[in-house]
Amino acid sequence: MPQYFAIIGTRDNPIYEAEFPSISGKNSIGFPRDLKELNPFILHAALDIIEDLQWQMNPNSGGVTTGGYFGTGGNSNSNSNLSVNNSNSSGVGFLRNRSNNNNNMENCYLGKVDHFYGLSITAYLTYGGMKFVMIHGTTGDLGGSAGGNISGDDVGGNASKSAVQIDDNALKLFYQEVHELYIKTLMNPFYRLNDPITTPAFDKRVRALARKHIVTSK
Amino acid sequence: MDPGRNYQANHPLTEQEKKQQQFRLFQESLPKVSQLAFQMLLNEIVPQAMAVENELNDLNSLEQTGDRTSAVEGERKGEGEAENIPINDLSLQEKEVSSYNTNLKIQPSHKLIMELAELEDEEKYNNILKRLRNIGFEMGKKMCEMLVFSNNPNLHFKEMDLLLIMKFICRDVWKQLYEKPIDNLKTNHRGTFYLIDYNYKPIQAFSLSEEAPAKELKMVEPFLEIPLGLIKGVLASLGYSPEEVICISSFVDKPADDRPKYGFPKGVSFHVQVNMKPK
Amino acid sequence: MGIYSFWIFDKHCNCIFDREWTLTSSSSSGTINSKQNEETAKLLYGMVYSLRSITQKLSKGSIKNDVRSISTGKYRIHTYCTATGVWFVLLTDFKQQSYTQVLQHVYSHIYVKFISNNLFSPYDFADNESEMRGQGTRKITNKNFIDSLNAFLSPMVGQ
Amino acid sequence: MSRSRSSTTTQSRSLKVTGEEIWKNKTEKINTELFALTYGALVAQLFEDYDNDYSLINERLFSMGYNIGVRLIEDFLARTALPRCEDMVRTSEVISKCAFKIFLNITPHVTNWSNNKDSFSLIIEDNPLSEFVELPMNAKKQIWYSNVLCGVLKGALEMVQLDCDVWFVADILKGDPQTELKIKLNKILKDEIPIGDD
Repeated sequence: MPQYFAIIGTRDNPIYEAEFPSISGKNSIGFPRDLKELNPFILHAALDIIEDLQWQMNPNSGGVTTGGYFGTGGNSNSNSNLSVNNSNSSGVGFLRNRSNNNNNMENCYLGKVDHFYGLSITAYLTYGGMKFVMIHGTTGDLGGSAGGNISGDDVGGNASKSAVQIDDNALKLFYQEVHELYIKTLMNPFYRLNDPITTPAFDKRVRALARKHIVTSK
Repeated sequence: MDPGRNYQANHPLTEQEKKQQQFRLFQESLPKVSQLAFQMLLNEIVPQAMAVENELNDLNSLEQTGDRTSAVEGERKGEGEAENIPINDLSLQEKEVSSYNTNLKIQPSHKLIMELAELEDEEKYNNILKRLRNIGFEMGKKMCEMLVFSNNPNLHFKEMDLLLIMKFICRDVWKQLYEKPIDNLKTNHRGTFYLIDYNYKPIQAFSLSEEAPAKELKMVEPFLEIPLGLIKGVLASLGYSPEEVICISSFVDKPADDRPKYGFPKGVSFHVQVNMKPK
Repeated sequence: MGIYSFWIFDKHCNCIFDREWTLTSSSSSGTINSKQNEETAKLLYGMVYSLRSITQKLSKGSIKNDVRSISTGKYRIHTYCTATGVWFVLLTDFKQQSYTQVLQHVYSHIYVKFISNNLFSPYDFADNESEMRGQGTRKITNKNFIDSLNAFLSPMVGQ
Repeated sequence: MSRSRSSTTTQSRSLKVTGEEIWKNKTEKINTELFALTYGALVAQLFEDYDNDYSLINERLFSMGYNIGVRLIEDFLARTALPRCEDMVRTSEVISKCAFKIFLNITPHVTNWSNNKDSFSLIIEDNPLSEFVELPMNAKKQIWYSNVLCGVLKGALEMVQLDCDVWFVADILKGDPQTELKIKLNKILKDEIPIGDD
């Protein structure tokens, strides 16, 4: 199933976007054309939800002026789609597998935050206030909108068809390792916060991580 | 995999201790360089900031008179600028002598520091301090991202408020850079903090030849801009924008007993003010 | 009376520091960078300089063969010469054979810390040509240097 | 340290041992990442100050290194108690096996000797200064990011009477296959003789 992945800056500006087509047989299937244009809008809808999640999870930090971005909140509260406290991920990052003793990592992963016509949207929030968001599409059985036209009545309620299933653990690994790659980019003295990330090396590595953790060939 | 299973027989480590130990082992495994090399680099930024200001002024003044290159050439006493020799043509490398090796006019650090301390031109002085503070700011921002990312067990993001961030600076940030934590943190719990370091490491060997305590304090002032910028950088990376944070430094007397006989005569207090207007 | 006096010479043949102890009883007695010692400094430098160049010539130029100490009837001169041309010289009685350890400590823990790593202090005490080849008069007057040197050497005065 | 005449291999082995021993037991250490971040913040600031005039930035980094080198050499000699090097081969050994090890915990590889043995190259593998660094495109042609190292070597060598030229010829950050720095001896500086003795 194809994914659309984006890193959103602290001022809600996308600094990196990529689409991971799913591979079935020889050809790779991406998002149907009209859905592609929808992605940015779906993304923004999800951002508002993430923002609410952010303050809801950490009300006291919000009180202090802009407060820290620390809406990451613990994984203890009741919000169901928050991730469960997971075991150490085995990702060997550039910072010498920092991510394997990650007691803070999992509370950045927000899991599935929204769904839209069978598309699931998951998100990951860094303490620096960056948002990693992914729209998980399905190929064939894409609810009512598979045929490319979104019929009017579907727009209101979300499609009754079951949304795409999300493998939390695999996704968390992907998000954490992309987070590590992002930190490495941030450490570059010539990179300024919220600059678009255009280095081919970054793109290549993110796609490799996507292949490793998420894209399941059908 | 539940990490708690393999407790040692005699005294089982609590979860927190286990994480501390794991974090410590991880920190020890990281590649290291010499602290002195770091300190010499950090300190040399200050005299060079003075040299940069001088050079930029020379260039600007000549810019008005239109022949900027001659200023630079003059300084290099007219030896040929190394044109861009194709790197892959190895044979040429042998003859390539770098343009700045032989006769660059290099001012020694102590003279630049004296010049900076005696600078009357307020605007130039503030330019230099701003440059130093900005370097500290960038260091603080990036360092914070990295330290936080290396998930130090005693960092809890759930209740990360200002006081906890200040403790993070006093303990983790200071220890990473200066091998010792801040000696004393005071606060009025309304956004005002005093971070007191009685022996700010980079300046402990500084002393003038003649008995001139006031002069020494003036000369050391620019060296405090980098840590001030660093504090603002850490706060900025954790959500407190620079406009809301005021950082100034002042000197404090050292407690009588702990005075290492030959350190810098005064301790340093970093005063941090975060204005707390509710959003 | 273990130690009589301590001298530092730089690569410009200048004496940049001298400390003389007069009374065995009080180790803080004596002079620092005193005018009367300027002549003695030149003589001392000349002696060490010529003996060093002779030993180097005798050992066919290999610099490994360096002068360690020179004994006269009344005292012994201990020298520690660094690759950067700084000489640490100690005049002592005959009780102790070698002061190399002591001079090396002065170099690494006092000179390096309060002169080389001290950005307020010059690392080269000759400001221009006219202060080279033994004509310079600048001295180390850095309080931290002098205090820590006294704390380290003075106890050895009375031994 | 007895200085019996021994073949150069044992001598250079003992340099290696000295370097490692001093690094392990007599050196206060700091994380390389912080060292790289500090240097990075400085260089980024210079890019701004000099409005990307890369030749001036190279010079500024060189001058900074020189001022560090002339002082750092004293600490190096105090801790290693090494005498002056009698030739450039010995110098290259001391620099790569001792100096770089004690200060940056790396051991660059010595190669590309000139036939009269007065110049050689240092191949630096894991350069601690350039961790995380991606040079902006327009800087890649002219900037020598780690030029401070050339200054440090120039300053330190000058203090031990070796007037050398030190410059970069290749840098991985520019896309070159390796980071290579060249050291060439111009002349051995004579020790000063007291006035009246010549």
